[in-house]
Amino acid sequence: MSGNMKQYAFFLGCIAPNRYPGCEAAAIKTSEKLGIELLPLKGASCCPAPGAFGAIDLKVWYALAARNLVLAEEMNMDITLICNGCYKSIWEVNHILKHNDELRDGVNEVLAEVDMEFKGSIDVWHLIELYYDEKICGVEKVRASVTRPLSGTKIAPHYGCHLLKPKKERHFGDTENPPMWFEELIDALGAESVQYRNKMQCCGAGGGVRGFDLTHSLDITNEKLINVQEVGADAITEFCPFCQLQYDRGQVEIQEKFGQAYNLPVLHYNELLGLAQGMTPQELALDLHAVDCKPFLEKIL
Amino acid sequence: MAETKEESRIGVFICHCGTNIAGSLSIEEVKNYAMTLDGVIVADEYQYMCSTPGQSKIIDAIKEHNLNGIVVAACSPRLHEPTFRTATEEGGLNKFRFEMANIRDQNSWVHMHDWEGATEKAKDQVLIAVAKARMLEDLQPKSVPVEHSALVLGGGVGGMQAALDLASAGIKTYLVEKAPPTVGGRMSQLDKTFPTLDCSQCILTPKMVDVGRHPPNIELKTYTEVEKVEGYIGNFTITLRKKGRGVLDPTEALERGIVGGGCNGCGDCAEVCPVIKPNPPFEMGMAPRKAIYIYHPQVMPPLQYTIDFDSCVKCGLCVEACGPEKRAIDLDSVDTFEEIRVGTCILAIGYDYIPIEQKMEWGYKQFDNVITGLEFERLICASGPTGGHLIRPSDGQTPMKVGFVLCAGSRDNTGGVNKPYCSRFCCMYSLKHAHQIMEKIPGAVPYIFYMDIRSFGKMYEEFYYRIQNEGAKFIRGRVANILEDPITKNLIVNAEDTLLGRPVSMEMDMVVLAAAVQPKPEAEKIRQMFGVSKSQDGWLLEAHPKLNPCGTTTAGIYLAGVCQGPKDIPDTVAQAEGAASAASIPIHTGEVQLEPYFAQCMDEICAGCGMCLQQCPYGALDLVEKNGRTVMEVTEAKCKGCGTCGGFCPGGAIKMQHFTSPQICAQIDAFLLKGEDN
Amino acid sequence: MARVKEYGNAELEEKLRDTNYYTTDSNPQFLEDVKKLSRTAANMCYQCGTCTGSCPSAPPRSSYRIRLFMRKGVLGLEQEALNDPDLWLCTTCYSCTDRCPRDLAPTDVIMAMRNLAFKVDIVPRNFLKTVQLIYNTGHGVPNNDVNRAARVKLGLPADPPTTHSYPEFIPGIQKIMDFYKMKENADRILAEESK
Amino acid sequence: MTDETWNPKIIAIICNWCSYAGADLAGGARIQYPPDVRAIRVMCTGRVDPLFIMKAFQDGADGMLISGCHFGDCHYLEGNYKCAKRMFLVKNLLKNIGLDDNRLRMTFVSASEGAKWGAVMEDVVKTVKELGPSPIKKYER
Repeated sequence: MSGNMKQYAFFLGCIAPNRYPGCEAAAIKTSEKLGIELLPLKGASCCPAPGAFGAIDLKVWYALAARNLVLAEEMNMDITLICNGCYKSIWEVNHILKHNDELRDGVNEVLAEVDMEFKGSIDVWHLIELYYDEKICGVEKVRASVTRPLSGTKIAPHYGCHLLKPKKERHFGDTENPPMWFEELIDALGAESVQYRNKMQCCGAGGGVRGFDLTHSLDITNEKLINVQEVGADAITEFCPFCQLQYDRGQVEIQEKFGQAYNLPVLHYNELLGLAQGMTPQELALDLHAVDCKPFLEKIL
Repeated sequence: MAETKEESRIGVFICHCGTNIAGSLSIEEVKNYAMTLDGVIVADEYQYMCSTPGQSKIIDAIKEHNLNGIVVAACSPRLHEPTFRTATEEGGLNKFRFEMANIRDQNSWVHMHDWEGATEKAKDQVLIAVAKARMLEDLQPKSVPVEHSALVLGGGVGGMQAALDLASAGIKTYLVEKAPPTVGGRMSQLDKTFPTLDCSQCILTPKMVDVGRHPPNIELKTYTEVEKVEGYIGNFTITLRKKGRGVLDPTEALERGIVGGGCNGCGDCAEVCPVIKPNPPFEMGMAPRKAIYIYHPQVMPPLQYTIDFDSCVKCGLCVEACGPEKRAIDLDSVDTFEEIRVGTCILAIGYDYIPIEQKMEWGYKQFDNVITGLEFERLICASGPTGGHLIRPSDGQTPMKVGFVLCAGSRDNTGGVNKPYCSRFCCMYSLKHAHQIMEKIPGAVPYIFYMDIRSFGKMYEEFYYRIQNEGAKFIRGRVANILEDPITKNLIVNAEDTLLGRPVSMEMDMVVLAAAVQPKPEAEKIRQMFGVSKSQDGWLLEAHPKLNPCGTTTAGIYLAGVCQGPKDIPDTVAQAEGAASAASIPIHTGEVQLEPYFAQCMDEICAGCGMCLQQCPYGALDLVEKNGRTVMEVTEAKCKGCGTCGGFCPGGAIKMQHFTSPQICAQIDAFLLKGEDN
Repeated sequence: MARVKEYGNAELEEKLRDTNYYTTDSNPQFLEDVKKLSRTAANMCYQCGTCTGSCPSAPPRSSYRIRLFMRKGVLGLEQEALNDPDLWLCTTCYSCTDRCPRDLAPTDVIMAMRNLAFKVDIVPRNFLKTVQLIYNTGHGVPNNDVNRAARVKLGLPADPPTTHSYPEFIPGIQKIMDFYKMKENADRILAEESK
Repeated sequence: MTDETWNPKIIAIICNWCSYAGADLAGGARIQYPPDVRAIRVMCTGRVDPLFIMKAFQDGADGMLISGCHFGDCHYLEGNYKCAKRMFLVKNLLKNIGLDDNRLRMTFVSASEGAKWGAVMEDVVKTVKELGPSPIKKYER
């Protein structure tokens, strides 16, 4: 344990550890270089998925998310996570239960069955939020950690939805005046962030739509891809493995269903940061990506 | 213990108010209860106590039973206290021998489903009122003379109309305008007015000229703010701050001994002035303005230049250009102060637009071709920055497809905006804009995105027919967002056509936002100076929304125009005339009666400590020598009857007439002890 | 007008079906339930359409109109709302919620209606599959062998330190879900469907 | 636990210009609230003598409400400030003599806040009901 490290319970979720392990590996390694130590949150489960699972029974959604929160409360440690979907479940349930006695009592009634109690003693952060926060890390520290600048690449940022919206229940401000803080973090890696039409639009995966009606879901994704391709981006980056899955595997599915090909590599910000800090594609398991990252890697390696 | 000097003979009268009261509580029970109370001689009830037969009951009972106190249990004293006081007086009693129990507004209406609870409460309310009535004393209202002059604050169309009416009624009127060095207000910025399509300036200028011509009855004070307000109805003393304008008019020049000097409006000064800034207030920043300027060509007082000292660099070129004869420019001019005395005041301080850029989804200030309705007025106005040619700010091209976003910020509960009200004139001016586009640009099509078209005024709905017939397209749906094509600078307007049930995504050359209106920021300070309340949304509060829409709860202060709530020009002018009429009544009557709720010092108890002096916000209290002792003395003319001194006096030496400590204690005891002795 | 025509011909009955709105079609409790679950004043919708105009799921690709769901909520048209497959097309992006001038949360209204639909066994298969997966593994997207191999190569444990590595936590999750009979209902609905 | 059948005795002293008008507005808007509060009208909360409050509690009041204009809105410029200052004093006094100072409340309700008046009524009655009958009553018997 190093003295200056800020420690957080690292909530993994599902898609990062079970589909894109590079995100998990990169998050741990890159954060360490930024003074943030991610400790395993043992026994955590699915957040559970806000759209697909909350759609069926919000009460179970509150309770299962609360269970994950209690695990961190028992560690007496704030949670950090790398997925927008997880952020909605974990951050929002924490926020709601802290402020709504009726729901909190309901949840604690269930948790009592498994000898747990939600106390509301910790906070929840998205890792990208910590990176941008001057008090924790800040853009300059990110910039300083770069050993292999991603110069000459044009990268399209995707903010996703649940970290920023609904704005009245978040603390990131107006999403209509498109935020630019993610761009700052991308530019800090030596890459050039690019603007494209309808940047703040959804990737199309959420709310269980990907499972319910894949074609519909992909059509939304395709609209985003058209807008991204229009401005000549070399890659898309995001901070949500579910968006990543939708863009990455989605491109294969779009090619199958609509016959349109983009070959746009999709990288989680932590994967990009890993590359910029000198990690190899092998250390990031980029070969698990459905879209070949090579053209992009050739530009920087 | 306070002794009642005379035997109490109280009459209690309970009003059914139709079913308003009788439908929610038992009148019978309350009446029977009243009869059991000490001092109550008679208790009666009636369908409508405020009606003539109802009042007759009171008058007759006073005579028949030789009553010396009246209690009416009915609506709010704020509504009918004057009515029943008059009845009490007609019965031969002093009118302050009356007390009211509010069993409607504060009982039957708010406990509609609790018969027993409401009945119990009504009984207690009568009990409390009777307790006070037993302690009431004869009081004489105080008459004070009224200054034969009035103040109108705000030089827009409402303020001008009010001032003209007052002046025509023979009242000396001070018309004070704060910001621009002219009267005219918002209306002077408009091009045409709906639904008649009159040219705004054309119908406004005669009024401006009249305001200028009306001396000696109208004293026009532009570029002037209210600094301080003292006094009360009939006798307000207002301190005005005249801001240093930097330019002397001929009269001012003469006062300084410059014969034949002063500004003649030649404009030589502006020609040489090196400072060029956007003209924000009048041209919405779309045209340049020098540091020495005329607000607009029709200004009143006429052709009067003003220096904007915020941008003036004091280079002195204008002084040189003005020359040694006129010597009109004084770069060192400072604010001057003046006190005026008036009998009544009318506030007509107008409104502002919300900063619509807060609604970022519509892209105002992000996208060149998104403008506001007021900017549209300037762009389509022949005297505006483009000479009346409507052009796109991005490239000067003529727009052929123009979108209008209605309810841009109005009827919006979201945080940050929070303007839940309808701004009331945007529908109509947007229709007018649509007409102007079709009239001036052949082939151009306006698209009006609306939720409801509120064309409620005379000939308004007909105007809506006309615009629809002329070819404007109406899309029933609120605009979700606007995106800009970065190359053409065209705008993509996204909404749902809710009648079609289909989303629309339309490319427009220009979009006009009908931004919501809101109270001026300075309204808060002004209303506090004049003692006027505000409604929940910040507009100044009228005394009664229906029965006293021009008055306020502070006697002698009246409201006109949008400062009281959004309204269009006809309504503003109508309210201004109403306010002028109301404000002239006390002046023509020549005197007003003040309620005699004055503080009185009971010299024998007063210790002369003087601590009450700091409590009084009006400086009405002084320490004086009386019979070899230092005691406090009240100047009745200054006392407004709040009772703050009486609430504080450690010795209980201050008697607040009509709200005496024994009276209030009797009310408390009556309820808590229910007649049992403590 | 008689709502049932009794022409004795199913095709005609359907073709000439009375599609008027009758107040008896309304279930006022539906609006109350929606309000409670969504924690938003759904009754305050004034049908401006800002939500649909903001919706990435509506415009070019479907008949989904979030405004209509708000309307059906207001009118208590429970059956119409819950049986409409469009109910499941919301991606929960919250754009409508951000722009609603009445400060409502249409997204949460959709979520509430989905909850109510599940109570009457209306739910797409994929949602139930997620339930089963979480019940059995703690994860909606569980690990697989290809991924395990990749993890090991990265120097990570083959299974993440979640319920995958600590299966002793799974009974707790199951208890929570059983408390609300969620798995039971999911199994039953899937079984009935496959019959 | 609150006794559902017990009706607390609560006295409100309210100013004519703001709170009384606000209470009238609540009536006009038919905002329903519990009927336990009895109002006494004064022109300004500045009129409220601490002795009135002590008198009421001595007589067995279970709660008291003083309600006036918002700061800056006083019809008499600053009567509400003066009253609010006195309330600190009285609350201290109540605490020192063993009465829960939550039995005394000062609120600010403007003439346009009918809904707020209803909420204040609900809340005052709820608070006093939770506190139960005034202990002073016990000594009387």
